[in-house]
Amino acid sequence: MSKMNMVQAINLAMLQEMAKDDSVVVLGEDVGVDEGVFRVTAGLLKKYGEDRVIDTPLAESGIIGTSIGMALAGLKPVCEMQFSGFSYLIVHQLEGHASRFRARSQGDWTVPLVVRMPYGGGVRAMEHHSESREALYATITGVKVVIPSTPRNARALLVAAIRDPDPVVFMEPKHSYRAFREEVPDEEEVMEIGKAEIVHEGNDVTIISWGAMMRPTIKAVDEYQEKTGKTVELIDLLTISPMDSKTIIESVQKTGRCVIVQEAPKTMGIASEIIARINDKALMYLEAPVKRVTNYDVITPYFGRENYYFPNPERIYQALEATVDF
Amino acid sequence: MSKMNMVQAINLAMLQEMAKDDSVVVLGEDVGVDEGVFRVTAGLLKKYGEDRVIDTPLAESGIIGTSIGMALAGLKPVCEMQFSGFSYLIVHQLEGHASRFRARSQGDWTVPLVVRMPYGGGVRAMEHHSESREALYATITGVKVVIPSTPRNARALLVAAIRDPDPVVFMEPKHSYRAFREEVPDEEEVMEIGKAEIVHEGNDVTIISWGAMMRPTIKAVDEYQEKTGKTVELIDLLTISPMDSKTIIESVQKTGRCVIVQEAPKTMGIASEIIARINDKALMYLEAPVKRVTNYDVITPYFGRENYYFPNPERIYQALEATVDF
Amino acid sequence: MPIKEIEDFTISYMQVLDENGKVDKELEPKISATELIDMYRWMIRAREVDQRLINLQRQGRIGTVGPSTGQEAAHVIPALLMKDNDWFVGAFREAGARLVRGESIVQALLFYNGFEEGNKKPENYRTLPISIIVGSQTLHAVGIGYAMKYRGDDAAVLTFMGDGATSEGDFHEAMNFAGVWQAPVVFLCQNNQWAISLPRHKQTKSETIAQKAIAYGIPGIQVDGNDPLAMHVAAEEALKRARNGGGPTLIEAVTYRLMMHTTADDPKKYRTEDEVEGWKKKDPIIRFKKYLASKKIWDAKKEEALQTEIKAEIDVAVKEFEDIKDLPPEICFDHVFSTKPDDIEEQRQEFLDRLRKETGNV
Amino acid sequence: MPIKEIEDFTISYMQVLDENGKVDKELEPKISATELIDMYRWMIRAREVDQRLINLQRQGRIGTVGPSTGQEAAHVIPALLMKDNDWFVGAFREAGARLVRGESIVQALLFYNGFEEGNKKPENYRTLPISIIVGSQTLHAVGIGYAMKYRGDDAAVLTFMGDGATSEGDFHEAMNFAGVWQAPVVFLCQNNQWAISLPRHKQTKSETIAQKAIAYGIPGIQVDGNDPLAMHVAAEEALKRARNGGGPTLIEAVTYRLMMHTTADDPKKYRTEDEVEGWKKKDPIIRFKKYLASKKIWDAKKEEALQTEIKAEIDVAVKEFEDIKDLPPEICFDHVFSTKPDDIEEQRQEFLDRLRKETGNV
Ligand SMILES: Cc1ncc(C[n+]2csc(CCOP(=O)(O)OP(=O)(O)O)c2C)c(N)n1
Ligand SMILES: Cc1ncc(C[n+]2csc(CCOP(=O)(O)OP(=O)(O)O)c2C)c(N)n1
Ligand SMILES: [Mg+2]
Ligand SMILES: [Mg+2]
Repeated sequence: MSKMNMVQAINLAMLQEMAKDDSVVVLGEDVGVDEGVFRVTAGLLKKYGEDRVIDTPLAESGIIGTSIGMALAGLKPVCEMQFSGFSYLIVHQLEGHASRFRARSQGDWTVPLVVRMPYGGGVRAMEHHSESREALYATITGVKVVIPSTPRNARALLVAAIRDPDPVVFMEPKHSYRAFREEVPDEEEVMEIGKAEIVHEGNDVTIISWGAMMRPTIKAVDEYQEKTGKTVELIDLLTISPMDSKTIIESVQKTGRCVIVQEAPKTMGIASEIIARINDKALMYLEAPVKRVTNYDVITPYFGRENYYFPNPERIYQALEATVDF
Repeated sequence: MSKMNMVQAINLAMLQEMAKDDSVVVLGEDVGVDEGVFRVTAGLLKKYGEDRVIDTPLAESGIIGTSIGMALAGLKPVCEMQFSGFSYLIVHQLEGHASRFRARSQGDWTVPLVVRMPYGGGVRAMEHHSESREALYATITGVKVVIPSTPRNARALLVAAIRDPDPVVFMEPKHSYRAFREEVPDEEEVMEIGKAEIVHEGNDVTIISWGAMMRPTIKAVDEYQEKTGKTVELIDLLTISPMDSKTIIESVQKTGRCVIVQEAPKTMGIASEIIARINDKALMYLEAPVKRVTNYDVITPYFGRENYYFPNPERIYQALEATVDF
Repeated sequence: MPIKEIEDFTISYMQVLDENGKVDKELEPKISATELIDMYRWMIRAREVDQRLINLQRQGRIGTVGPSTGQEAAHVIPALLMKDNDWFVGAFREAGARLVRGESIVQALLFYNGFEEGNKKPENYRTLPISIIVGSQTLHAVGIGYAMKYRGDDAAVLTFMGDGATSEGDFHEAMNFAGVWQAPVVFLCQNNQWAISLPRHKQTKSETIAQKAIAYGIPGIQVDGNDPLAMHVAAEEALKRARNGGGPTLIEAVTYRLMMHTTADDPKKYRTEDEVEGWKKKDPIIRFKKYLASKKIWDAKKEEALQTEIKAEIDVAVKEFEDIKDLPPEICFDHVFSTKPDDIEEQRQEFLDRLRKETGNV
Repeated sequence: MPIKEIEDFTISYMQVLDENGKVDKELEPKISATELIDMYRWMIRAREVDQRLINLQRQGRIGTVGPSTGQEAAHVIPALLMKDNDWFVGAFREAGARLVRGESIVQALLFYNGFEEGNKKPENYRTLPISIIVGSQTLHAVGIGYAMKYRGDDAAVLTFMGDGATSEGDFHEAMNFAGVWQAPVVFLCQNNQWAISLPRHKQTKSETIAQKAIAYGIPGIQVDGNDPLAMHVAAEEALKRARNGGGPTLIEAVTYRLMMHTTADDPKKYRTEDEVEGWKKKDPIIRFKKYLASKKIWDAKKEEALQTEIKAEIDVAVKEFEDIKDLPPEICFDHVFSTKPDDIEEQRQEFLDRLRKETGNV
């Protein structure tokens, strides 16, 4: 057991899975010698060699397309998009192939690959290095979309993703890469994909978030509970698609109130889908409209302005207050 | 004024806009000599020549990328994706450039292009020829997404799209291409993008749909009104993004009940976003959960089975009944 | 510009059997009579299945079909040269080759009638389903090739694409990755002169497709794709090179799409009858039949017997296909993921309940 | 395989001024002294701005920067040969060329500090903003080229990309469209040997980038990209060809990224100091200074004056940049669409209300 940040924890997952299973290979731009632009693949090349840790030419569709081929041939490729901002080049291969091979062949062909990609703001880099578009991937049936929020769950979910027989888009909140450390067990730990986590229980309001937004959310929740004496049920979504409706619905049925915190723009986000599901099965329990705290419906601002746009603890706090006091 | 089908009406829009404005050019695969695989571009090449009606090489990213260049240089390209199923190859250019040039340059550069694409089921063709993924495009801030439902509104909206200073994804319900005819005025007609249409007013329930699903919806509504004596407010969304919240909200505030009919799978569809907006501003008016009638969360079935999966008048009727009698 | 030439490339063209069935003795490959007849049989089989599919489509008994009549030498012959463990990564215009690689006629009928059952993996063959997104499958081939190398499996990968496909970015990325990885992949481009209505010269300014290989530092060759012997020589060499660690090859098979693009297409809109007639004279089957006759291993009687046999085989398959009853509507829910999430199971139940109600079959 | 050669291609390499500043008299272009000095000034300007940007980044005064030190000949010289109405469609490693094409140092500073204001269109120039998505901009260049042809505008389009960019599908599609359309586009590939940590030989198996032009039937040439005179000759010829209806050209400028990929990168992880030192000897600025000196049009005094002048100019720009106060946070709401939908206006109001509250500035 040692304290590590998310970069190290993700790295640990790959190191260990590669040790266990020689069908796991890692590929992408600068994942080898350079060990990834965020050093997430540190040590892999040295340990497993060029055949298993592949510095590819600069071509995202090439990376995912060959990964699909590898997966069809029995390998378990873990490929990297350097930033999610460049991952839209792979949409046709995900939509057209990775997600469909199973259905297309009624289970005879499967595509067990993982696409890792850092997403979201907070690194003061250029355009395309800071947006949050998990929703786009969630529109594609047949791929799973996972977003961890802490070193420990990142490690345990990535292990699950690598072992998953289906394609998994694994989105890493780069803002949380080095933001904090957490105890991560040395021995294997696996979390189930498709399950949200109730981080702590509460009765007055449910709050749901995922990825980098968990941190400001926790901050706001702590403050809110402390100041008001109310209890908040905090849910970390973890898997964006397929979504864990059950955990959400049961919580909202209990609290009757819900706030959702999302880094992405307001329109067509995961929050909208959550609200639709609450509408389906818990509408009559609602004592207030579900409140969304999100980015705005603007083109992702360059980093000079981005902090004005992200949800922050103040906005989240106010949303809790408005929802409980509705 | 003459009766025409949607193919002819869309064709009329292009013919007339090209006559008016020599900056309008048409490009895509087989749009010239072949006049489009659905004959939507019939007569254009003969009338306007090879310079303005361009049969491109087989490369979707090439089509959209060069269209962006043309638009930056002052032309108004109307480009075609042969089927929406192949349009996922252009997502990076839409997300990364078409949608962003305006914001990126604070208005100095703009990209007035239209991407036309037939979408949806009903033509008994192979894989990738029948899915409905308007939601994916709606996740991209900065592009408008328009879906007509009849010959007349298709014509008037395409004219608006061509004149629009912003990029427009124009999705044509191929199931409705030749399904019926409608009077379309010879003289220019323009509809405003960003406005939903109240097809007819009603008091007992609001029903919202778009594209090819308008036809089964109308059928179900007629039957329902006739059988029950209730009145249904029928809204044709027409623009998927940016969405006309106002029309929806006012209607639901009046009726207190709402059904949404969507050809796409249930999860992460436009219906979810509509529900989220109703939640924001009309929750307290709701007397029943909003009901979604959608495809299922499966990989778009091959055409042999597709009819089982689309919303049909029976399902829509039942949803109206369940919502009103809730 | 008076400067130093640093590199020199040539592109070659190969034809062994000319349009009149005359063979170039120097180039003629040594193939046993049995094998020659086998080549012919598979080409005829491909042609006959193709024609039947079109007829069935015209009668409304199946959906849209994309025929490959006229291109049999280009796709059937390379498929015949594959070893059992080689991979077939096709596009959509190699129905005949698919039969060679283990797909049944019934499967083809199911596929063209809109049933995923048509895509099930043939037993004992590494044959991927038809790929519709032009060019996209070439990347899968390269990934598979990488995996073979990694596993020390000596299988080669044969992937097909059209002339149109060479314009897609995915084709480029595939060729480039294959070059860098020296992946055991044969890229077989069926240059049939048209991509729907776009003629080859509007597809790309390059004189040949074969020269595109130069961009990736890999060998490329142009072959008369209507010449079964030339296809045999070129494909065999390329497959061997792949299996022996020599890396990828691009073969441009110059051929012609004698029929419509698909049964939904009307080629009269964009090309002349004259052009088609000209190419009919180069038909690979006619040409090869002449060759076999000249070798005295084929005659009219054998031809008739073969035709009868194949037609009967197709009749049986069509009947079998039309007798199929168990294509359950709900199967789509079963293959979204390896295990069914609760929500999808719920939707499946709802779906079944509804169907029971709608069919009165409660 | 004994067969017919049908095509022959050669790729040439051009160098006019060698690494020691010695000129090949036969190839030497006729350039006036004023113009030569201008070339030098712009290269120095590029270098100095680059160095200052890195310093500012190191001091935390701006964000991540991608320097182009060492590549000045490859991008500044072609930019200088553009006519006023020509289009500049860059990637992200041509800061010096951008200055030539109307962008101000203040704009660069704004850009690298995360403000869209840095991308505003320079007056009187057709210069597109920096494009980060590798390879994607080359397609825009081709579309613009098409529009120029269509409009009878004799402008050429100069587009830049790196060696890494040639692997992207978009580059392929752009080259192919440009060939088919004979678009007036010059593709200028700064082959600086690295794409972040990936060395050129792992990027593609082809011996040169120039030979990739063969795949598209367009002219390609490899040039010593650290040789300002060779770049001058090659770019001028290609731009002229474009303007005169001769279609596109691919120029591979062989150069070297002397610095880190960006200030967020540590090149020590993947390359040796020796390699860098070797390339420092080929520095285009040193080489060109020798040439000017040999022509007796440049000396230490002039050099000092120039350095002083440029440093002062940069100082002024930095001060101007740091004095900028009016960068309103809410501006993002104004440029989503040409007109503001109700919902976005509502969000804007909410945003402003919130900021007023948060800053206590009610
Ligand atoms: C990415 C993509 N774009 C468009 C299509 C529609 N389409 C199907 S086949 C075809 C032409 C293909 O031409 P070619 O590659 O030469 O193959 P051929 O049909 O001639 O065998 C087109 C445009 C598609 N299937 N995929
Ligand atoms: C599509 C895309 N993928 C990845 C990146 C991240 N990235 C930025 S620059 C770069 C390397 C570019 O190499 P090259 O084209 O040779 O240009 P250079 O940086 O050497 O000038 C990479 C991988 C990107 N910006 N765009
Ligand atoms: Mg073809
Ligand atoms: Mg480079």
